[in-house]
Amino acid sequence: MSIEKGKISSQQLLFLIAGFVHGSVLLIDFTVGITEHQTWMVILAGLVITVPVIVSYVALAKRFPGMNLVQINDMVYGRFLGKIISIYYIFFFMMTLSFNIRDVGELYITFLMQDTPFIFLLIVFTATCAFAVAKGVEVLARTSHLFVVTGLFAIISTFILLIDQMDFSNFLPLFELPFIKIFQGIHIVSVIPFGETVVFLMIMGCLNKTEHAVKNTLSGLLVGAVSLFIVAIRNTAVLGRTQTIWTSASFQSIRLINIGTVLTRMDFLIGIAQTILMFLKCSIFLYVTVVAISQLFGLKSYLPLVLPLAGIEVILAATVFQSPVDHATITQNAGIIYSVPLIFVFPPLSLLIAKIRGLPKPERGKGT
Amino acid sequence: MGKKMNFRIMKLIICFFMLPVLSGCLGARQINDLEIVIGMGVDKEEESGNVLLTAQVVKVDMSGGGAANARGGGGEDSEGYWNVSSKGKSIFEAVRQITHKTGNRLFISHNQAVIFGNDVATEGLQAYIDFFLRAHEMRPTALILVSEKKASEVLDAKPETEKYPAMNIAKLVKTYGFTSHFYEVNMEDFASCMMSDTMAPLAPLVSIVQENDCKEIYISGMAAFKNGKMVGTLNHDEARGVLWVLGKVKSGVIIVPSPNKQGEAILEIIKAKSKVKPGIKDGKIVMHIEIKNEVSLSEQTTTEKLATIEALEKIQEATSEVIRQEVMAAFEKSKDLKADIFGFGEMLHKKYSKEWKSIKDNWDEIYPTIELNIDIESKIIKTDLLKKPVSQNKEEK
Amino acid sequence: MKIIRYFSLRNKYMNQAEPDEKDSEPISPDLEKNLEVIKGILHESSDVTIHEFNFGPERKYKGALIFINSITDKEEIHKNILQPLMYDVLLLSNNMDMDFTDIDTIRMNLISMTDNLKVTMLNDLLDSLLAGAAILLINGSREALAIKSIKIKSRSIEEPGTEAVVRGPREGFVENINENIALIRRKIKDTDLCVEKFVIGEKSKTDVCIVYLKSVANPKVVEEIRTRLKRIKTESILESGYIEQFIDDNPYSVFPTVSNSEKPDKVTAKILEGRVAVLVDGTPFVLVVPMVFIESFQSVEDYYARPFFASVIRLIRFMSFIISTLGPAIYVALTVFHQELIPTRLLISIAEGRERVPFPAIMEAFLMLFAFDLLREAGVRLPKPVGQTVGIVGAIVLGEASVQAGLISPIMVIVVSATAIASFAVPAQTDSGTLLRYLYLTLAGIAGGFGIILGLLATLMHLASLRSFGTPYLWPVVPLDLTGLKDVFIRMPIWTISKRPSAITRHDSDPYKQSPDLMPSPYKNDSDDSR
Amino acid sequence: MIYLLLIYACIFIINVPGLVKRKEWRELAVFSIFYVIAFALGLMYVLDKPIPSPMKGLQHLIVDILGIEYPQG
Repeated sequence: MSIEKGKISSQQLLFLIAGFVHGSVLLIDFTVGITEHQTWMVILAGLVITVPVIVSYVALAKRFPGMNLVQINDMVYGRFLGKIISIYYIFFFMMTLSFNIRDVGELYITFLMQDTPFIFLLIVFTATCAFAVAKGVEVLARTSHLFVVTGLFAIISTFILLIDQMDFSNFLPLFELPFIKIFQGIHIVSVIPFGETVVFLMIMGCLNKTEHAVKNTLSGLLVGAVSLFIVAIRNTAVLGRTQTIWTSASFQSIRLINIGTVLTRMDFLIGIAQTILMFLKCSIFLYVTVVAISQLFGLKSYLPLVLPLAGIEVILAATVFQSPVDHATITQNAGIIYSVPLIFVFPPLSLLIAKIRGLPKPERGKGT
Repeated sequence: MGKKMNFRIMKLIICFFMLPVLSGCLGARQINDLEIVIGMGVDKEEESGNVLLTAQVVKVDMSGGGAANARGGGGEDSEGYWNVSSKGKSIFEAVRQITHKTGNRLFISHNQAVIFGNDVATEGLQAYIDFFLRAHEMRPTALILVSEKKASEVLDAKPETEKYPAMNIAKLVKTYGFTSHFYEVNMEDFASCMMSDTMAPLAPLVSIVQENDCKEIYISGMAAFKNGKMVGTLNHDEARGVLWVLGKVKSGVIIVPSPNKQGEAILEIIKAKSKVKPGIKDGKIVMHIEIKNEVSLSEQTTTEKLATIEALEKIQEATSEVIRQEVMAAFEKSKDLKADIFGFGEMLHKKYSKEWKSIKDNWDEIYPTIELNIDIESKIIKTDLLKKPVSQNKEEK
Repeated sequence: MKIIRYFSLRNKYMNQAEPDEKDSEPISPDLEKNLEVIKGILHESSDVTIHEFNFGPERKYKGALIFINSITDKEEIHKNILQPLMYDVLLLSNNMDMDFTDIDTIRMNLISMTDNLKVTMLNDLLDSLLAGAAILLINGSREALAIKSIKIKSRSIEEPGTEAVVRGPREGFVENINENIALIRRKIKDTDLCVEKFVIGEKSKTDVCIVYLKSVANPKVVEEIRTRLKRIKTESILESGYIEQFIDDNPYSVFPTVSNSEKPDKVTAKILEGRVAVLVDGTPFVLVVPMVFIESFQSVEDYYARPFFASVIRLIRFMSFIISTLGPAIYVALTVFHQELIPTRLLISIAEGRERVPFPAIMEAFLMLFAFDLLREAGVRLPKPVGQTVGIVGAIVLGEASVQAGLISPIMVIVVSATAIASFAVPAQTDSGTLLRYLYLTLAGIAGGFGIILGLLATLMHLASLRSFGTPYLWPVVPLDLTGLKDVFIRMPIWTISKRPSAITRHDSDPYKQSPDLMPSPYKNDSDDSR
Repeated sequence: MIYLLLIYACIFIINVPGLVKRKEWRELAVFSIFYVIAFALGLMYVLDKPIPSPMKGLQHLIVDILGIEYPQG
């Protein structure tokens, strides 16, 4: 008996995943600091690594139709151990949600609106996400294709506008960086944009038809990955060496658009597109956290928990880091290491155990 | 489930709209309390050694009411701008010091150009450029210029056709294509050149020409920098040599002696492309530079009939020769300035990254030993309206 | 205190049984007694005529005729009721021994009007009397005869005031419900067209009819409307607006989920698409349910004009809705929060314009918007000629004088007048447009561009969750139905739109309304003699 | 301070009457747990008390104790 009654079609799942991965278009700047002009390679490698993992997510969800992650954990790992793993997941959801909300705040604090108080931006943004979550996952799924279209339009239009300033020789010293940096880059990319799709294990429960869920999930992932790839190429081609010194490389390359006296100040429009995409991502994260917690406590509906959790997330986002530098360094080291087991180990493991124990047995299905 | 769901969402909506109202309008800045800065000049005070910053601020005239009469109003009493200046240990401190005079903070997002004084340039720009890259209001597409003497003088020169000097400077630089004796360098280009340890960034050089009582601005060439310090200047021809190599020549005039050596043929550059391929042959660095350009005969002072195939071919060789001289002049100048203004170092780095590790440390010694092999192919594509010159001497008719 | 009284009132009203019969005693055979009772109930109102007469052979039978002369057709009553009773009966051969005390014999042989029914209870008699029937009472019979002879002068069919059209039929609905149904019947001559009648309102007893095509309309929607109409227990229904608010899907939403129109061709087009029309007696405005957000951007004329022009006009309509809601908000956000986005020269001229304006930008915007709404309302309320002058004079004087006096900056006047013009382009959404305009302006004043974005996202989420009688409100765009998209942002040529809107029509009906290959092309007969 | 109280009063009004009317005691209990946590965090933030950031703890755990770390470029 899962909490979420809403049903989403697998095509909507495609757009949800594409919009979700789009959400972190500005975030690959983490890796730009480390893997200067080889970011595009790192993205491809990251994609290749996460594809099998995501296929395992879909297989797990298909094996337990109509059940979200917390219920699956309970069934596979038994009551006690399942609860602990679920709490670990919930911690991951809450932390990543606070990172994303903080990213939106930082985007506005450093680039667009400098002297508004930080906490005010977070409150208003989280309130909107809470409002969207209160409407239910169906509404988010139905409108997700609009978000994906805006995202793609923003990325492709900036790419075209910057073509004449692109100097493709910036890619040239191909394999120059030491392998440890490349490995860290791949690790970051495979966790932040792609690995976070582990949250969809919570949402895949309410798929009405699951026959080509795998195809849709992968194509959604592909759309997200292609847009990240385009942004990486654009940044490296336009900025070349100076890519590493800016806090956000893609934002800086957008500020360089200068065609005629009209199309010069595009950074605000791209900031808007970025906020819209982050809205989708944060709403999905908030929805997932709320459903996971209410499923853990065995509630009938997740609605009462939306606002208190939003309150917690706002304060968490405001206090988790002091500055963008703090944010970048910690996420690049501890942030991605602690989420490795969640993304790469537990889902395939529970799939394996489910296969061995031949779950889901109907009679023993005593999920909460 | 539906009924109370709606009711709860309704309350949620009210709460959502309640939130922002509580916090009032923070971070709002009305247009009137904005000091719109359109040009900045950075100088160094000799005695105290701290930074003298002059900011050209738009003076919104008080007559108000629509832009039409504003222009009229601006004419008679004083210019529409005001050069405010202040001192400080760093640029940011100087920017904030200005608020003692103007009352509200400088709004530097519309800054067209940053002009560095000669003393600041020679001392080294690292210390000064950081603010202009880091400030969130600063556009990376703002232009960088170096003034021969003091930057504040450049901002004071009152232009004839344009209302604000800074706008005038920006227009001068942006329309470099007509003569291509220098090229537009914005903040980001300058920063990327400064970052690479072998490249020598260039910036247009502004000088003031005193002509019958009023001062006029004149871009007299480019200034070359080596790790942030200005090491020398290039005149127009040398600067154009660099442009030929970088392929940034848009248009311009080439004066070539006519085949029979009495008078010249003047050609207009229509299009120019260049391709540079670095090569290392038995330890010696050779730069193959291939320049293709199209020119048109726009004037001739000789009376010779140039519109024949042989004459045109001879002129084409002569143009290639002139271009070669310009490029070699630029190369010679960069050799004695010991500054890699063409960016050969970066090209080598990209192509031969392994050998580059060894060359990189003693690049200053290796750079003069580089050998250029330039092949130029110029084509005369049209001779405009005239086929034959008006005054043709008798024997050749 | 108020809340408790509200709850007690609600409970009393909820569990009230069907309204009990007032005085439902039967009609007595004695004519005099009946007349006394009826006179008592009708308190001798002046427009009720009671005419007693004798009839039948040797005038021995006594009868009485009661009718309200203001709403009935007197000539018809005299010609078709009184005359046969009082005179023609004598022409019959007097040997016919008809028992004139039996109402049926009179109904069968004498009355020549068709629409009559026998009435036995007194309150039915009164109902039909008030509904415009003439009541015939016979001394000695327990039943009375109610003969429908209503005749109310109704307005002639004119061009509707609200929806003027350049091309297309000029006729509009009128107040009389029967004529409205006639207008629809004339356009859909199909046996499938069903008309169901309801009487709503204790006092007003207004006729409400729902009209739909049985083969196409979604039975669940029709059922839903019936239940909602039956649930309305109110005293009076004077205009379709009452019904609209009673059967609304989301009472708390700013956006209308029930569309109304005055043009028969628009309503018939919607009925043919599977929607249900609700006609209310006494108002030319017909409701059509379910409504989709895109409908307010589609005008009837789009389908009569050629596709390219119609598509451009529709895109302009979308643009104008965006300008009308976001115009002032974006201007305020740009000038107050994000000055770096404005090109330099424009920024300088705005600064010059705003030099002498005392208010902050958001106060200035509110003032101008309030003035504009005031002007629009004044223009509508005043009689036609004066209204227009108020509109024009107000706009010019207010705009110019306030700029001269330095209260408002010239650019703000331009922005607000552009918003004003834009808001007229989408008539169906003017009410929600105005509210949204104020909402976004507040958000822009508080959080600038960020506020506007979040406001837009919240509105999108609210719209996406709205449902109008089961159909998602943003139907072709949010649940993304590609065939439906043909007629949304642009209007594809009419021969390509071969399917009915899938979210509205019933699912088991044939989706095609015309054959898909109707591409018009010149007739190429094989004996083509083109040389 | 006033904003904090207003916001949390608003959250209280939105959820609690509905829960009480529908007699969902379990939901009410869980709601009040998180409500108190959120309110406490908000209070600490408004009164500028140092709120320990879990990420700092995690960083300390992973980098110092377990020693897994990428070389700082």
